[in-house]
Amino acid sequence: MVILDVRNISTTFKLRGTTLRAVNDVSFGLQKGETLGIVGESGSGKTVLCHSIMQLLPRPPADISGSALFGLQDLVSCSSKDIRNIRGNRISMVFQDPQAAFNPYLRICDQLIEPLLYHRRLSRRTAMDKVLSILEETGIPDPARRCRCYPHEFSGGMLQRAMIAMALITHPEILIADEPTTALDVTIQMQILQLLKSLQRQLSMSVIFITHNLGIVAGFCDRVLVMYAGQILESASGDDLFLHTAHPYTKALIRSVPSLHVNSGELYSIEGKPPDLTKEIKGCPFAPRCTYAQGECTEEDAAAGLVGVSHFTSCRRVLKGEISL
Amino acid sequence: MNYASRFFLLPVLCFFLISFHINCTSRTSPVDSGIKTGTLHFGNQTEPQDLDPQIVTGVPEFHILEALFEGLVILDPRTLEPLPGAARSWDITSDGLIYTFHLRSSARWSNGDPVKASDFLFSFQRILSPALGAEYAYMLYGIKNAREFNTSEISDFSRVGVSAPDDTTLVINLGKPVPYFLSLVAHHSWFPVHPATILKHGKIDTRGSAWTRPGNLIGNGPFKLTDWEVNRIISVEKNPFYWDSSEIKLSKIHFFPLENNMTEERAFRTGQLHITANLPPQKIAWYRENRPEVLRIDPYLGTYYYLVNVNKKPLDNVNVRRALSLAIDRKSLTDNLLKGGQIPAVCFTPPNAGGYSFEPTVRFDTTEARRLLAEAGYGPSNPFPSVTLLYNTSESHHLIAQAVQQMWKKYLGIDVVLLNQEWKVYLSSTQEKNYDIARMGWISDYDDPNSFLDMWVTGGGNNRTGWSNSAYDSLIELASITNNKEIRFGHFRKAESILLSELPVIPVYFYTNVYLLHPSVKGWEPNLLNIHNYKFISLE
Amino acid sequence: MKKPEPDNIAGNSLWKDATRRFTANRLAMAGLIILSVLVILCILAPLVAPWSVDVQNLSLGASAPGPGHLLGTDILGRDLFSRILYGGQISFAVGLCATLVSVLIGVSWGAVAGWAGGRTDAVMMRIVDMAYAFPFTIFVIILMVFFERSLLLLFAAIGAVEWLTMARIVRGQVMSLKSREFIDAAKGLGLSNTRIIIRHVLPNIAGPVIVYATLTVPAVMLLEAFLSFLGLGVQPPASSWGILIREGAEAMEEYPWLLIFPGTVLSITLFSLNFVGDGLRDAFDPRSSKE
Amino acid sequence: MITFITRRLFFQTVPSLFLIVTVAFFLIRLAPGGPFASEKSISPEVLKQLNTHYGLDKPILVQYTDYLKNVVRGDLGPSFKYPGRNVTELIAEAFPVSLELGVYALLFAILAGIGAGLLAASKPGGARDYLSTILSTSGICIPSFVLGPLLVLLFGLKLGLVNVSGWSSASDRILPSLSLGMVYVAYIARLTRGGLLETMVQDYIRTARAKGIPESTVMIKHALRGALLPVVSFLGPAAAGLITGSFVVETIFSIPGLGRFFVTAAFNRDYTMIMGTVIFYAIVIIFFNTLVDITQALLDPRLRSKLNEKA
Repeated sequence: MVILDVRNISTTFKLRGTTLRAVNDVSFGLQKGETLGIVGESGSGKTVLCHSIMQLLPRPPADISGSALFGLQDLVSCSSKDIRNIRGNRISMVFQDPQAAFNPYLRICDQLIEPLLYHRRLSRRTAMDKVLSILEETGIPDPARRCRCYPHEFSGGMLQRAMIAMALITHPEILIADEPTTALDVTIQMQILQLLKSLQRQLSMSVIFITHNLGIVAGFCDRVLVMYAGQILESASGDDLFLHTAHPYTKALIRSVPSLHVNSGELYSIEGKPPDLTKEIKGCPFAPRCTYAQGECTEEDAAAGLVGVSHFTSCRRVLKGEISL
Repeated sequence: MNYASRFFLLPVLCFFLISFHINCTSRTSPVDSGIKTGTLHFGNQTEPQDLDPQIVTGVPEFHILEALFEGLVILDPRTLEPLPGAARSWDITSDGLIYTFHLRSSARWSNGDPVKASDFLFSFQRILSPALGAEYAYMLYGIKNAREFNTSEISDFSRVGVSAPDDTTLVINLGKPVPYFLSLVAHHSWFPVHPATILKHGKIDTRGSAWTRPGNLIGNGPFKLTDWEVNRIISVEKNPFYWDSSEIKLSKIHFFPLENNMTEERAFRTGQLHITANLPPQKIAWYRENRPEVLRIDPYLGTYYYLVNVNKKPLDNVNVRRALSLAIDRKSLTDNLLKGGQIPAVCFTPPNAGGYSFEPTVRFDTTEARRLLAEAGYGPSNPFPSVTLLYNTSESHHLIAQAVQQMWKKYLGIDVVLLNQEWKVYLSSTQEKNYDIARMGWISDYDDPNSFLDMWVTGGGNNRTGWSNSAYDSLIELASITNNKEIRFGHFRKAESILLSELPVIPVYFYTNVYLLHPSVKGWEPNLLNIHNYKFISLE
Repeated sequence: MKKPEPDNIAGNSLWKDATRRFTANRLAMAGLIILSVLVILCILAPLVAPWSVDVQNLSLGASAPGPGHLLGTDILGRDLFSRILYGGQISFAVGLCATLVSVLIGVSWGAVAGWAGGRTDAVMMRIVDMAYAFPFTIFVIILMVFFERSLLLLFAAIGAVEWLTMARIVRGQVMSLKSREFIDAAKGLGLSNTRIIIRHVLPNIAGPVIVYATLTVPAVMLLEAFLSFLGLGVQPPASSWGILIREGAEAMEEYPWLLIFPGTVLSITLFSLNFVGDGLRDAFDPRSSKE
Repeated sequence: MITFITRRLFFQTVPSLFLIVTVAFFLIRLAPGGPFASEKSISPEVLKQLNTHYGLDKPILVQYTDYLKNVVRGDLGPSFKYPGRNVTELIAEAFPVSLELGVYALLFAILAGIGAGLLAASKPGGARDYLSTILSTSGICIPSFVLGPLLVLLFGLKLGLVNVSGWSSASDRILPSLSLGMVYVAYIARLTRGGLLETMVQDYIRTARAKGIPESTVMIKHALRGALLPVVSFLGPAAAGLITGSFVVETIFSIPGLGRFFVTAAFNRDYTMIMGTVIFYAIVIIFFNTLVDITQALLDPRLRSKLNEKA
């Protein structure tokens, strides 16, 4: 069952005469209980996409078209009051840098308690009990004492746990996790991921997991969108993406993951720069950097098609079967 | 968001509305209620230094002391002729050296004690005591040996020429005749103080004891002190023990220290004051036009003038000084700038000082001015060096200085630099003769030309010009020992003509006293000394 | 909001970038143009002014605006328009120079104190507290009396007073910056303190400093008027806007134009300064730009 | 926190007071014109008597040590200008008035300033932003010696709502507080706006929004606290400035406050009165600065833990 149906989202920023297309006609559906990964380099539009859906971008300068149906409501166009009732209640978010994402001037508990106070209208006392129990669940020792601390007194991993606790405290249907582990140590990363996974199962919620780290995607996501320059280039199940890669960009991304198994001396990196999003892009946005690119890739409109069961790619050459990756 | 800013802005608004509302509930102006209750609301410039008549020096202090004390004589509010005060009558010996005052047996202090002649002796001893440091002690120097006692040359007060043969007789022996003596005696430095009160709060010569506080202060005047809040108000009310209390029409006087004359004017306009001390010059035209009944312009015994440092080149040249004086268009200054009925100075002593008037001598004549300047050797080939015009910080001084600067530039081609100094700096600059030309003003404490002319004698404390003229000195000396009015004035006339031909001082204009007076105040007579005895004043 | 600005990766384009952003800001540009016009008019006063500054007409006195005198005349019958132009010379000079003095002293003092912390900070801020607590009237009187009275000294005196608040603000900013991550990062990289202050701290406090500086200019202009009021500022017949406004305030009921015109000119100047200040801040600090 | 305050009191306040007293004492004596200079010249004998009476004939170092001893004993000496009063008494009478005026003005400046700042920052670049910027900036453009009389003209003379001068009824507080506080409204509004804009782009604001809490709560609870730090550090000098800088307003409205004493004492060369007010103002200022530091620590937990570490 699709609980979030995103259709043709485009987000542009109009800034002093220039127009920047951060997200370009993106559509996807999120199944109940599913973990959807969105992968891409910095600036590929993953974060902007999620913020667009959640109305977290100031409009103007942002201009968002398309729709994101959540139940009967279109998140993109609903009133600010309606979206407020959804945010932190039915759809929660976890952000990248917990040190920055927590308000340094407020105690942890005062920040955690807010969703309950506003969405559940609980009394402070009962809300506080809930805060303590969810902190316990997310693995924070001695929550009664720790939750009276200020963010700067917490370590990064601890804070991210608290952040997850804050997001899940209202038992949302969807959790949007925006690079939740990027700012953390590798060992902590794994703990946080495991925590997320177990909580997801427990609460049977859907997760949109934004990351630039393909390694995480592999084990964690049911389905993956690969974004580049504001567009989805490939969409596949976690396994398909690695085993039946259907876009040169995905391929390049996979190759650039430093691997313990491959002993080739040099690390792979994609040559060139991402395209200038203030200019109109014709054809495949990756074409200028693509080793497989031909004239038609930039001359004609981008293609779109399936190469397997719910395995989408935008590479015309793969679709035509001219190349296999 | 709107909510957020409302959170902060609403209280501000509420505060406004509430406080305005509180105030909107019926108001009658103090002036109107004052008329009913006989309470005079008096704009009195500054907070008084003290209420000790033997220490204070200022005009605002005098306005209050006049209510609290009474001297041997008081001055007629219109003519300034001496009238009986604490003394019911007096005799003067024909040589003018011995004054015998007969005190009223009915005179009482505000606590009921009789006012005795010995109280006056005590008071004179007090003000002349060196340790008190009374700045106005010199007002009593006419008394034989008073100066000597004050400067510690003698220490036995009985040698000073005052005595009290009985409780109601006071004899004052002068060293030499002082024709304006009775005018001096009306000054607050001659006021009696209550010995028992002084001695209760200190010694006879203790400076600044608590005897002047409300509750402590005992006076012999028509009113007694009831309230003194610093920088807020001083209140006095009718003194039932005053010998003439049945004649007193006012029941209370409130003195307000309103330093800013704009504030004072606004207070008058909204009915908070019956009388102001001043009126800002720019307001005069409006009042003249719209409310002439409240505008008062009284002549005042004072001269505004420029001091010239005669030791400095090129001002040591008398022709230069004459040229500078001739090039000032005084009428234009008084008519266009001051607008307060001030009289262009035609001589140094203001007209009718103690009956003395000098013939018009000072003129405005640019041709003559240029001629004299050329005669002094200045012209296109030898340009006049730059001189500085010093004045102390005040709106009117700086306007006048700028206008005079322009006149000298226009008529004489002289460049004058203006120098504006803070009051005390300015005083020390003039005292140390560290100036070229400086603005000055002199307001007399008593009604006699002597006040204006004796300060220019060689080495006089107020003669900060460096000017010295032996003929002038001897004329002033001669006048001081002459009792005959006409002969005396003759000496003064000669002296003043020397002064005006030498011009160590360039007179500019004669002061007037410009203020606002509510029509309900009766008996407020214009006079040269700005003395208004509250005895004669009523509210109707 | 984080906005992708792909071209801004190179750090050395800060100035070029700032210029671009500033010129794109219409209000700031309008402010800058108005300011420039005013400054040029004032500098060219001897050429532009219809009347010489010291021409008086006592019998005319204060006259309302009319054909002969565009903005009317003052109590001495001097042309107000000309006086405003000449007064502007001094107001601008005092405002800009004194502000510069205060910014220079204040920023370096505050940055060093906030950065060094501990004992140094305590000592330096105690000096600021003491200077605050000091009766500045007397300080200025002494300065003005003991030394040759000059405009230069006026700048120094005012600047020396105005830097205190600047120092406190900068110190506060630096202290909170110090606890941010990127400073730790810079320290970790082994950069010297001076280098961190110049490269990382100062650019980050530019915003508050510029804002406060644009507030200091008017404060300085009015302080100059207050000083003149005490007889310690500009000597008549020279004048400044502050003096003109003060003179106008005394006669606001009788001769309102004496207050309105200088007041308007000063207000326009201050508003322009504000817009320019905002523009500058936004130009240097894209994060806080108007969105 | 308590250790912090006591440390501050003993190790910083006392030495800085001592320094202020010393510098002020000698600077004042350097200014030309003595306390007894007057237009009508005083005879040298009287001057000598006066100098002896106030101990001004002693060598300056002796005067200095005498003065210090008296101050430590809490005796600020007699006023030269007002011979019947001593300085402590005058300050005790006038300061509460200045304090009251200053507190009202500060309250007004804080409420109106933060309100205007919030309004401006809520929609930067919008009409409200410009309106509140213009209103608050006009506060800086209009000095108190213009604003005071203007307000009096409007509310006192034209509308007759309040008295034009004095300090007796409650409504007498309104116009002076407005005239005095107006300048600071602009400063606080601009600092608030700047601080808010700076804060509103922080990640934690986005977090707060993502929690779905109302925008006003985001502003007041989450953004304002960080945004107010620069405002708070400005409040120390502002409070001190309001309480010590009320001379003009006190004169215009004829308010019996300390500001008038302070300035007139300087012009009168009333040495003891100047020294008294200097010491007193120094204490007031140090007090407010300490208060600001404490408030800052209360607002910013990171700063607080630093202070605790030090103590």
